[in-house]
Amino acid sequence: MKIINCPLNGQRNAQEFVYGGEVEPHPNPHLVSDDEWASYVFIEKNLSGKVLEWWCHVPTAYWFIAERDTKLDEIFKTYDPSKIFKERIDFLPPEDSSKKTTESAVNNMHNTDSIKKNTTEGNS
Amino acid sequence: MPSRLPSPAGRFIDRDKQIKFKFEGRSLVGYQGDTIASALLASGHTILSRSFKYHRPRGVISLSSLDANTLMQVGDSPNRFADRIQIQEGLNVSGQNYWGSLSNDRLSFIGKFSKFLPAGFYYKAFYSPRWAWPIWANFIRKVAGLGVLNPNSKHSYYDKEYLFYDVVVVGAGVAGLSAALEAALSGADVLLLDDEQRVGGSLNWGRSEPDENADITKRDELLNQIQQNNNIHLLSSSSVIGWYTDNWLAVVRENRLIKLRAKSIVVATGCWEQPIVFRNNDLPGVMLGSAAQKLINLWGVRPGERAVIATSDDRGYGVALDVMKAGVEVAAVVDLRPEFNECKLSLEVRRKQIPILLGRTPWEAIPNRQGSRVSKLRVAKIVAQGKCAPEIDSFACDLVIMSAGWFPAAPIVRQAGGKIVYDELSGHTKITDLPENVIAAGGIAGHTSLEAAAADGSYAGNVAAKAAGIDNKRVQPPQIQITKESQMHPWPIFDHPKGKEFVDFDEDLQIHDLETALEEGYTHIEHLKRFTTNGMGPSQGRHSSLSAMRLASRYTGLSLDGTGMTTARPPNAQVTLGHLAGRIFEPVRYTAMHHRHLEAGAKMMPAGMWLRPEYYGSDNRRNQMIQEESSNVRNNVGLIDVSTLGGLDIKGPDAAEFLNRMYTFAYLKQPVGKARYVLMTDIAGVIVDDGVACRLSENHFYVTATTGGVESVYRQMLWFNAQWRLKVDITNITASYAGVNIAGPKSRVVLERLCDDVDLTPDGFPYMGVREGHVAGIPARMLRVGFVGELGYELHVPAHLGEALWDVIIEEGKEEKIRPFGVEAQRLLRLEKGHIIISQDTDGLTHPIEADMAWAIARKKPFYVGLKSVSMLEKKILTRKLVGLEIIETEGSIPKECHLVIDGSEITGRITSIGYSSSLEKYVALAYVSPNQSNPGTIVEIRVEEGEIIQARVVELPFYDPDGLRQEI
Amino acid sequence: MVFGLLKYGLNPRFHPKEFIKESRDLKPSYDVVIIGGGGHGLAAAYYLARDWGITNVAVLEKSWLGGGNTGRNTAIIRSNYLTPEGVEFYDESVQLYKNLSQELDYNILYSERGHFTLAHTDSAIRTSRWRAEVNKHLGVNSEVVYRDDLAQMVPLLNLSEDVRYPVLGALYHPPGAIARHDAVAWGYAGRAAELGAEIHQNTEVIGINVENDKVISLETNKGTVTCGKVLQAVAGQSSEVSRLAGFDLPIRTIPLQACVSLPVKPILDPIIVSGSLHVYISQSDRGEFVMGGSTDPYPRYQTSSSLDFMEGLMGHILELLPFMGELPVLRQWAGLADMTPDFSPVMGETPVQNYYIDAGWGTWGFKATCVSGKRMAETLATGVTPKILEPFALDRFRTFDLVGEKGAASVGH
Amino acid sequence: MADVLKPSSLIKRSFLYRIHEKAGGVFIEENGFAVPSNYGQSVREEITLAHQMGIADLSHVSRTGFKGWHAASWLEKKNCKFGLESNFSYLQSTGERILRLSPNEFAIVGKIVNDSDFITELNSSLHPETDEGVFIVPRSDTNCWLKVMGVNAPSMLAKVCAVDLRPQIFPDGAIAQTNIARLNCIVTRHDVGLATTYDILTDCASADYFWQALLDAMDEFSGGPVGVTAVYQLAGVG
Ligand SMILES: Cc1cc2nc3c(=O)[nH]c(=O)nc-3n(C[C@H](O)[C@H](O)[C@H](O)COP(=O)(O)OP(=O)(O)OC[C@H]3O[C@@H](n4cnc5c(N)ncnc54)[C@H](O)[C@@H]3O)c2cc1C
Ligand SMILES: NC(=O)c1ccc[n+]([C@@H]2O[C@H](COP(=O)([O-])OP(=O)(O)OC[C@H]3O[C@@H](n4cnc5c(N)ncnc54)[C@H](O)[C@@H]3O)[C@@H](O)[C@H]2O)c1
Ligand SMILES: Cc1cc2nc3c(=O)[nH]c(=O)nc-3n(C[C@H](O)[C@H](O)[C@H](O)COP(=O)(O)O)c2cc1C
Ligand SMILES: [Zn+2]
Repeated sequence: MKIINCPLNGQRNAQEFVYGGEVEPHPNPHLVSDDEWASYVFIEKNLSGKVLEWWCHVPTAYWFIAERDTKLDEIFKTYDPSKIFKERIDFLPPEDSSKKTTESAVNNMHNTDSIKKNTTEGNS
Repeated sequence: MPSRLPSPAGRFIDRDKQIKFKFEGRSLVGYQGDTIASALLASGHTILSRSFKYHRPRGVISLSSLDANTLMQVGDSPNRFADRIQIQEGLNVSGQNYWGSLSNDRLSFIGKFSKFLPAGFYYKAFYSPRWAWPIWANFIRKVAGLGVLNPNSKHSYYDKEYLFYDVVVVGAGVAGLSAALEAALSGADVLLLDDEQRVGGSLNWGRSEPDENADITKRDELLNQIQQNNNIHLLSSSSVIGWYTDNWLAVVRENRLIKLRAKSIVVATGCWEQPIVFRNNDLPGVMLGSAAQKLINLWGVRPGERAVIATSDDRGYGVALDVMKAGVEVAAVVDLRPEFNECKLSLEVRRKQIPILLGRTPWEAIPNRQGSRVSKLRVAKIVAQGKCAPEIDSFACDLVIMSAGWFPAAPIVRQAGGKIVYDELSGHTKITDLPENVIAAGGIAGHTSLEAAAADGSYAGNVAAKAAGIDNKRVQPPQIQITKESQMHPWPIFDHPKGKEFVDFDEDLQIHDLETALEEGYTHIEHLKRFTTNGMGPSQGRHSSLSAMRLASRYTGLSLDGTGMTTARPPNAQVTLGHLAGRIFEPVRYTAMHHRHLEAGAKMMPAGMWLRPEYYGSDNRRNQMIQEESSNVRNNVGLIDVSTLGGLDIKGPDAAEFLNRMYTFAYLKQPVGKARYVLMTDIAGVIVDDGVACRLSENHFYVTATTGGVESVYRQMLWFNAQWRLKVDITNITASYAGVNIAGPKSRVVLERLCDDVDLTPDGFPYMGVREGHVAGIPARMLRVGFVGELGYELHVPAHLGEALWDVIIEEGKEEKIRPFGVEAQRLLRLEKGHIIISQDTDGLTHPIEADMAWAIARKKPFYVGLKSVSMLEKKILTRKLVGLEIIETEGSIPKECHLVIDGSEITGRITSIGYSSSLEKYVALAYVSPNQSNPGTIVEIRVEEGEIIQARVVELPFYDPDGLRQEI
Repeated sequence: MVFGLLKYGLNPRFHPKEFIKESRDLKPSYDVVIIGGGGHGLAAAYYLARDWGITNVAVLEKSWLGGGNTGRNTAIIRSNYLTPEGVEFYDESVQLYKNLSQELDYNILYSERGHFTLAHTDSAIRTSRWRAEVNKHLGVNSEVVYRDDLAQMVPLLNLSEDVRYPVLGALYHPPGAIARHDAVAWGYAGRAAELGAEIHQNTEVIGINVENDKVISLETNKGTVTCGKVLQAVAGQSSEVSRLAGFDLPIRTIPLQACVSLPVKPILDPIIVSGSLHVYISQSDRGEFVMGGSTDPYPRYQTSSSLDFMEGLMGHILELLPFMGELPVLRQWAGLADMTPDFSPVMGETPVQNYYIDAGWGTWGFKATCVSGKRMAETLATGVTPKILEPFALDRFRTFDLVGEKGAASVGH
Repeated sequence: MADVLKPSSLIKRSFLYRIHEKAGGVFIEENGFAVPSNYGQSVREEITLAHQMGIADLSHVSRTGFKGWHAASWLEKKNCKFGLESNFSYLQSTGERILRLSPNEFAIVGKIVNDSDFITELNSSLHPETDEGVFIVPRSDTNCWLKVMGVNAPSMLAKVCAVDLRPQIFPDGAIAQTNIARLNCIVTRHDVGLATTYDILTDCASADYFWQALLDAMDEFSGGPVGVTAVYQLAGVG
């Protein structure tokens, strides 16, 4: 059975975890078109290769993020979501969207170099 | 005829312990340590089974397990490998797959038609005319299968265990023993596993020197060192059935499945000896060299009286020495190699003046008159690949020993990613592509001498320790020496004009079958396998894959490597459903009042992981009980256990904001001390859960969720907030609280007797109010909510006080005729009120508009999870709508839930909930109908059982007490 | 015909003719290129030729034909779906299957067994009734049966109330059947080739050239081919291949495993499925039990076997059929299911002109092989999506017009 | 017989009291609960059992939990002592243990005898209005508390738990939040006297199921239930 390195609990059998889907920034519904929203809801990247995804360690209800290769089924890294989701996110309509929106999280996500430095090294 | 050898022959048997067992109804005796197969051979039984397709008699071939020829019925257990199961007192063994008797199988006539039944024949026949096929299918089905499952057999006790080691060594032959020792000396915690009853591998039975004790002495020396080493744990009779991701090994040991996690693994499983493919090579009495040696050395069985030994390597000469030692006359050694290879063993055989025939092969085995055993072997000269000269030597014999070389026993390494690579010139194999923490050692890695295998084992033990993270210095790997004695014969396949040269014994496949398939275009090795079923039987190609590859490779002109092997899949050894299931862990959750329900005669039903009372009373009075329970709530007071409802504490400065995002309603301005309905949609706008949110303080909400939904609601909440980062804390406190709903016009009276720190007056504690107080001294969160539409209170108390709470309410409510009610009565009561049950009145696509719940959506807030989807769905033309129906007086059938609403030939909806309302004296229902049918007053048609049509009228909801007077008193 | 076999026996020099044809070199251009030599792709090639006379067709298969899910599935065929769209569609397939052996002159060993979907909760009973009613409405034979009936019909079933999830009843679907999965692929391949289609194994599509939203040509490991129309039927690889054409799909690729026992004498005739316990089981004509369960817990492009799958599956099977504890397992394996959010396929047009898709078959697409092959052939040949396929258009995920099969499909084969 | 204590005569009830009654439990009152003092065997016999393979229900002993982004600093202010390492249990000078479950979550389990006011006081000293970022977790109700004891405990647990709990790997104080027999559990190694001991906190609603599953697993080691008197003596507090 696959071993997953939980950032909180260490190496555990995959059976202790549930998969939570691809990490994809939740768009601000006020800022996207209907088609973009529908695609957020239903369309999957479903990459064969390296992906970023959500996992939850069930006994501790702890969500974290894993970098995994779906073709090799190898997990390279796991880390706390705060590495990507650093600040509060609000979904405000355009008038008062001077406040932070998902954009910052999106930027964080693409800026993966900054992630790499602070991560729990997963097993490979 | 085989027979038992005198003492001391037989290293595995204890002649002091006789064991009686039954075979085909007759009593037999064997010794402790005998397998079924060895005990049968010792008592002269040579036919062990009937072949799958042609019902040919079969005896032992390999005695190394997974040998389809030894499959037997052992008690209620079908398809047991008789060469692996040890006899026990009273064991009841019988043959399989025959009609008549094992020695005289009336179905063996099928073999006569084998020419007409080439591989895949069923694809070409039987289907025309179409009506005939079911008849044929029925016949084929009747003759299919081997053993018998007894439908009445109980399943025995199986369990499981998890083990962890630095290094696991699989296979305890010379390589495995050496590897375990070296790894342990390096400081690793080592587990050494072997599937035989005693460790030693081929050292237990092989002969690598003229000195018959050389191998066993080596074994004893190694074992001695191992036993002195505390770092090595040794398990015999333990088969590795599969390698799984991240070095997770499954091991079967007696009735236990061991799941092993190893930092590194040494696979030292040795090799499988390969048969020679010639006519009638499946006759009882024809066996592999290792099988003969095992019979003699392990079980003290003389495998026959007069033998011909056909070999393509030097080990065959060792076999010859062993059989001679056992008193078998050796008629000849037939060496497939063209030249004599001088080695200690062959010289010894020559010294004993045994005729040695070079460059020859068995050409045809001739059965005795009964067809039950070989009586003669015809030997021919090899003139080209697979071709023989016409002149023949004949030898009378009752034993033919064959060996075409040794092939890696590699399923484990192949499951771990390893590949077998062939050197077609030398006939040599090696393993490549293994991950760093899986090491193949010894025979499997191509080491053919004992010394080399031992040295390779030590090296592997060392590497494995290193791979397990134990620092040590590496020794050098021994060089693989390719010598003549190690050659695997390149083409031990001899096509006979009359056929019956078996490639696959399990599936009764002959050379001709594979050739036909190749000619028909099934040339890819995977097609060849599937079309012919070669390698798909119980032995999974141990003895047949290589021949199939050779035949395919000759046909296509590709190399063996280019031809490739079919995928290696678990299990690699016998494992039953019982082993895999083990103890069946099905957790069940009981509420604090569970036993009170049982005592009150409740019929329990599963609800998620919980059990809940469906109703109280006996099966045959179900409906009556449900009606009585519900009318008691309407008229007096009822008590229902609602502990299974999900409970979530949402706390912190952003608690209200968080609820505002998770649920469709508005919570920012919800007053403290008030409860409010919650409805959750997912991002697609589909209704997924509901409940109530109680604001206990500015920053603290207590939210209920459905019994089945709470785990996923909780997980979703955590997931969303892992992204949103609101200042909120979410705790699932479902199990911490036991809960009851005391409902009915007299509920206040009862509660007043028990509670003195909360003002229970209608103004002091109004509808949808929330209070914290004590009931009979028990601290309680009290909610005035009305799911069932009567005056009522939900009381949530610490779980360990739940049973006491129940007891005291039942006691204090006696005067008011309180009685418990179950889930069914509650469903009926809420139906009268038109409240939906998520997942009963909604399905995987229901959005709030269809469910007529637009009222539960706050329109002004900027966000909730399903907002965008719901508003997009709202813009679409509605296709269905949930409405209330009352069934118009019927004499006959009553619709059931999920009977369809029909409009002409169209399905426009379905009933989702229905029940007889004794308050309203009619059947009422919730149903989806098309929007144009949804106006009150519309008559709709429902089709019930047998196609009968029932009429119903659309009515306003709720059915009962539309102004909500009763719940608000 | 039984007499067909005589030629093998009576004439020692008889050499069968090549049925699965060796592939030649790729031509530079085809009218239709089908990506994926699974059942669906091969069936489409066959019907293109048979129904529409289109034979300048190449089926490109990256590995060996039928080696994808077609070669890995548990071969359950039925039409007792929940939605009218679904029922109509799968029923057309069942009707085609019934005559397929004769049609292809190749025995696919189609065998009607009866199919029971067990219900362990009243919500499952409700769903069963819903399905039965919709089925009957469309002329498909299904009915809800209860414990007493079950005791008669499947006496082997453990109907005790002392188990964690007692059986309350079942949806009984008499036409439920199994067939020899490989034979379906081979039969279609052989006949398609006979009619002129080319089948190229070991030919992988690695690039798709699209100009002005229209497909022009395909890149393969054996060179470029230009094409009129393209049908993508690659199941587990759907997202990867569609990405080559420039669009994403509502699909997750998740392994689905199955296993088979050693053969025993026939004892279980019908196909038994339990959604709550995640199992389905049937006994083949060879006497083996073919068993499967739910998909793996997480997506991946890898068909390795897992032990936890076997442990979970067997635990549940023994709850239903306790006498099977002593039965040995022969082999386990896995395939790659292409799962959609609404448990229904995606068929028809795509954002790329002349590029058609047949995907989203998840755990249930073997039974659809005939109908999807036939109807996709029609779609390609006429350029018009037939009515029966309309509900399954890719566009439904833009317009929120999902097909509601989810409720009935937790372990739906 | 009049003074025989019956668990149902008290309002606080362990989820396992019927099982204890059936197993012949002789009850004493502790912390408002009826607790099996022994199961009809002598204390000596039960101590021997506990050294080999025993299981005890300590669900009556107080426990609580705190979590939140300021939980650690708040607990420190309340004089709780613990280190930075999560999944480790820290012994307090007063005898309670603080289980650090994550950087922001703590479970606190009381002493098995003379259960002090420590936990009650801690609970009541939390003021939700002013103590921002600290939230109470009602551990004493969410979880039942079982002690699995004896030299065979690791082997028994190896039959139901996929985490390596062998003493040489899993030292005193170590915590595993994992699955046992398919239930979520918090397992802490807290040896009692010389007996290798694992404290298991798990879902109280599944206590019945869990207890039976463990008894089944310990059958091959001849394990069985142990009353609190034996546990007290082992702990040297009896
Ligand atoms: C274990 C299991 C059990 C199942 N049980 C059932 C069942 O009982 N009943 C049922 O109806 N369905 C069942 N299914 C589902 C069913 O098997 C599939 O839906 C169906 O076989 C899909 O057929 P296909 O032809 O679309 O795909 P496949 O048979 O998978 O064929 C797709 C082909 O495309 C090829 N390909 C992929 N990428 C490329 C490329 N780039 N270039 C060229 N070729 C490519 C692949 O190699 C493959 O051969 C089961 C599936 C599995 C895995
Ligand atoms: N003299 C002879 O007749 C003869 C025959 C064969 C091998 N040999 C010698 O033995 C050497 C090879 O020794 P080795 O140690 O590599 O192999 P080995 O065959 O001696 O030992 C392999 C062991 O692995 C066990 N095994 C196989 N699969 C297993 C599984 N799935 N689970 C558990 N156990 C399993 C086998 O039962 C066997 O005991 C060769 O180099 C050769 O010299 C000699
Ligand atoms: C319905 C069905 C029945 C099967 N029966 C057998 C069988 O009797 N023996 C066998 O070895 N494999 C059997 N298999 C499994 C195949 O050998 C093989 O594992 C499967 O096609 C997947 O291919 P792979 O293992 O090469 O990846 C069966 C597969 C299916 C789909
Ligand atoms: Zn499935």
